[in-house]
Amino acid sequence: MLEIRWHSRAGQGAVTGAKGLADVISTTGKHVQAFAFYGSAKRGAAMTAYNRVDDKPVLNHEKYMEPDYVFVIDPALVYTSDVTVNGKDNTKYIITTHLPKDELIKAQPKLEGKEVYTVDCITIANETIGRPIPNTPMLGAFMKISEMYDIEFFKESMKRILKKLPQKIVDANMIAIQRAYDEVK
Amino acid sequence: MSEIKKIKNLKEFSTSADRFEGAHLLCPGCAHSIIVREVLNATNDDLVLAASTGCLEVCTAVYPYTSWDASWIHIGFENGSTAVSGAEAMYKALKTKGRLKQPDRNPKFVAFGGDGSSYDIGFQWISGCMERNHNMMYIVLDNEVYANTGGQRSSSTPIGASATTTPAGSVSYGEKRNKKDMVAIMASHNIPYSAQVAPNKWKDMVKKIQHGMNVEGAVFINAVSPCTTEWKFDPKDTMHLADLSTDSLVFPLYEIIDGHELNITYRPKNIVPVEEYLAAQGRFKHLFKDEYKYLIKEWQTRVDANWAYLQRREEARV
Amino acid sequence: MSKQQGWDEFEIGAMLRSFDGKIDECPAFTPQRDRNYSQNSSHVASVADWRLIKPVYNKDYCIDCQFCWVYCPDVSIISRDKKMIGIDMDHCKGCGVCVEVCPTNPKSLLMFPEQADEETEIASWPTKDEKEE
Amino acid sequence: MAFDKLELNEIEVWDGNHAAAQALRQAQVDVVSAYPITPSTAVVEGYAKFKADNLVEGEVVMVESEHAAMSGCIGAAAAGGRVATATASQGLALMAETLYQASGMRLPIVLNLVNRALAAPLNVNCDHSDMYMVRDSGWIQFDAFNAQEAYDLNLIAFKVGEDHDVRLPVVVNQDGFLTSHTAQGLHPLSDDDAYNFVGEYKPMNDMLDFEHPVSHGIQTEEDWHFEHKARQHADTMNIVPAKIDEAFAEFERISGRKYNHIEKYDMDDAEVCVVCMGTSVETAREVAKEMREKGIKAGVIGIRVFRPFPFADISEALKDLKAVAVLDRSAPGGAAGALFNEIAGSLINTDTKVLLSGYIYGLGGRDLTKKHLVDLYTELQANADAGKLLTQQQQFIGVRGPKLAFL
Repeated sequence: MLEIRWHSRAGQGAVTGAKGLADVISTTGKHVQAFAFYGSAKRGAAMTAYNRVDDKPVLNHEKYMEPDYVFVIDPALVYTSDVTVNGKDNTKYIITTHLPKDELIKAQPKLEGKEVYTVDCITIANETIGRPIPNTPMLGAFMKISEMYDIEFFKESMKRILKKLPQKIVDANMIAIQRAYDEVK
Repeated sequence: MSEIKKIKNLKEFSTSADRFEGAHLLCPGCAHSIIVREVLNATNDDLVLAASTGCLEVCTAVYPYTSWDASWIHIGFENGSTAVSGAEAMYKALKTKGRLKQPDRNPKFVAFGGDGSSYDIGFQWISGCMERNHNMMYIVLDNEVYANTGGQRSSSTPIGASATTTPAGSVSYGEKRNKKDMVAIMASHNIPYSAQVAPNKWKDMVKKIQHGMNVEGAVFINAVSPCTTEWKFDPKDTMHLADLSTDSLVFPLYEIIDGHELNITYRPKNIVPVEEYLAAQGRFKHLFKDEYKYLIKEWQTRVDANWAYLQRREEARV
Repeated sequence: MSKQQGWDEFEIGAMLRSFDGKIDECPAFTPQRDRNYSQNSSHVASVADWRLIKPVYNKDYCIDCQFCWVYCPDVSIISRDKKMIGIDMDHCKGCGVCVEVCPTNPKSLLMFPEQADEETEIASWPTKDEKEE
Repeated sequence: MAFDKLELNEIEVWDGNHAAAQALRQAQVDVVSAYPITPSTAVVEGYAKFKADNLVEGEVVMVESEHAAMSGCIGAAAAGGRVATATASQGLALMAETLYQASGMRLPIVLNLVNRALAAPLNVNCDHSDMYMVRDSGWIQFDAFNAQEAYDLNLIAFKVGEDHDVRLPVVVNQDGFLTSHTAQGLHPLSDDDAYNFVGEYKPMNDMLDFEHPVSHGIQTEEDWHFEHKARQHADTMNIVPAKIDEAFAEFERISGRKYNHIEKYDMDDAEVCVVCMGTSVETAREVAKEMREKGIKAGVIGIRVFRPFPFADISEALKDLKAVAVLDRSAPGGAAGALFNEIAGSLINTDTKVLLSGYIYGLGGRDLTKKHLVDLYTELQANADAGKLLTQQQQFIGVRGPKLAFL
């Protein structure tokens, strides 16, 4: 069982990202689950989304999770929420930030000793898609760190999932995914 | 659009084959059934009818008898309007899909409700139906009281009427608030047609019902329905009370087209003083005590002002 | 319909049919006398026992204006071919509206006690009331 | 047919709401009359979007309240066509009056009830208070444990409810958010297979049949009311279960997915068992399997058909067990949990010696964790070993503060 927790703000596309990832993984024969915690809070509020992936049907519906990966797609959340909660020794953190890794860890000591990767998904999204929607770049970074799929296969799959969007936006997302794949450290 | 039934005069009207049956359980002299007959006989089209809970409903479909010769539905107190709007939606869907059993028929969708189910508990439901502009007609049988449950006030009960929940007593003249203007409220939904009608003016009624049934969209009709039991008059005098209500201008007859264009459809030759209308009903009996006579004057002033307002609106052609 | 009928003896749903069998055209085109009413139509029921006083119709004075027909709350005035031909005494509740709206002088409809004899009352029908406007 | 069909993949990743919306599309529902409420809104939004994209031809009536939503459904169903809606929580509470009217009028309507807590305090998350509130409203009630089942049970609901010997409305329950907003891989039927399974709507006593005028929703006084209600109950008890069996069997033939009135997991030799509904059934299955590895003979029973309640299946399945926990996801308000009571009622007057305990859990979306269930099975085994309840009969799990236990 592979488990992923997303930290996001409502409106940044974490749910769409989690469902998109589940969709891609599902085409490879694995069983998936994607869900989120919603409250009545509106756009901008901190929220979490989740993925579970397994070779057998996913029956566990508990919300409690000790994630294998933590995605932080908004740079402020690393300070305002505890992104390490229920973390395991080998949990990998992919964090959106403009800071170098050591400065980030200095600013948030809870990340000390964790396996941390950084990528600036917000800047990538702004520069490619034109809007601060950091969900697809995060998936590009995840492909690099996890080596789950070949990046070309992943991009082709995402094209299918995003097919209802205008071609220009789809193309921009592909560039964003590739940039995050290349830039994550 | 179906052909409008030709009704030149009352003799011709009397050849109508009633689709509302006797041996219903309404009080002797009840105006509800007179209004229902005039409405149903105004058309030869098939009908899909609904009634909200109230006198009409509890008296015309009590197992094992129905008084209705057309499709009819009752659900609850507040939702006769929505019941018929659902049926109308189904008609549209089945028409689109080519699944109507008799595709050549032109059914009209009509819901009835009392002032309780219309002015009060079902207000929101009717507003919804009007706003959605279903191809339907909603008719209030307005007897200004919850007659079905024994005479409690409604928001249609006028000032000074004694109702069981606003009774006249040694220190009270009864209902303190004037009735709300449902026709104006419903017209404000910008529906194609709304009107006030009275059973004594059958020709005006038939004309309005026919017009309403043949416009595309939602139609609201408020019909004055003198209640022998709660207005407290002899059952034989129902039509006399209806005459007094229209000729005193307490219930002026008019129509509003597309939410704004107002036409007065009946101008009494001899306007009857409101006092006569009030005097004919037991529910206003206490107003004739010395201490409450000022209320009768206020009644007249209010009715005059409303009539002047309707005339100004009609003249303005806005 | 029998009062003894059990729970398993009626159709499901809180529903009733107005007619037996199929009707070929809208009932608005079929006079009541030609309709195949079901036992669940109130048409086949009677409310005659509600009546304390009854209308008696004197056709000698009737002008077939049809006021009584249009204003009858109980669908009890029988009109055919624009002529008033009588009263449906199964459905008449004796409210007296028909008498009040009758415009002739003397009236062609008058109320009498339920037990009154129709022929006797018609024989002694009042004459023209000069005081009426 | 003037609308377009959809080519679906063998596996689609849908959440429960979208799965339900797809089922409504494939059933070619004629009228959807609805009012949005979290977490059920996406069912109706989905259908409306299908209509906007010419994938269905039905009418979407967006009314002004949930009461009006069901009122519109009743009018539409009486007119003679396939009708569906969706709601949750307070929306269901507002609609409650009309639910009794729909069932009493014997009108088949499918209601997607996306289970959510009832205020106060206001809460948008899952519990089963809404499902319980209308348990005696005369509707058939199915319960889905995941999105696939929400899809399947919608199709089955039309088939069962519209049967002329049944003619009853059907609630399809799914857990708010836990199912409705959780995307999983599903195996949908093709549009043709789904529609052929549900079948063409066959009208009965339809108001739009002008050759047979009918009065619906008539009044019955004390002389007839009891007979009508007795008929409805008798049909629900005598006819509906077999019709459900038939629909389940036919659905298995076309989909390979087998449904039962109660869903038994590892029950053959079980000594302790958890009975519950919704997504908890699946979590409990996973935990039960883990308990087996620890030597506890654990099983799970999920209630698939909540109404008509499967009394005989329950008493047969539980009679030889040692200890059973019944989980109720609703505030009991001064009683044992409703499911606990139903289960107890199924066992009374049998000679079973099974120990029954009730657990209140998960209110307002409170997580039911695997740890909770491990503890619960451990407690059941202790009861079984002791041959008596070692705890009070009713316990609250997952609530903060001092332990709550009653009865």
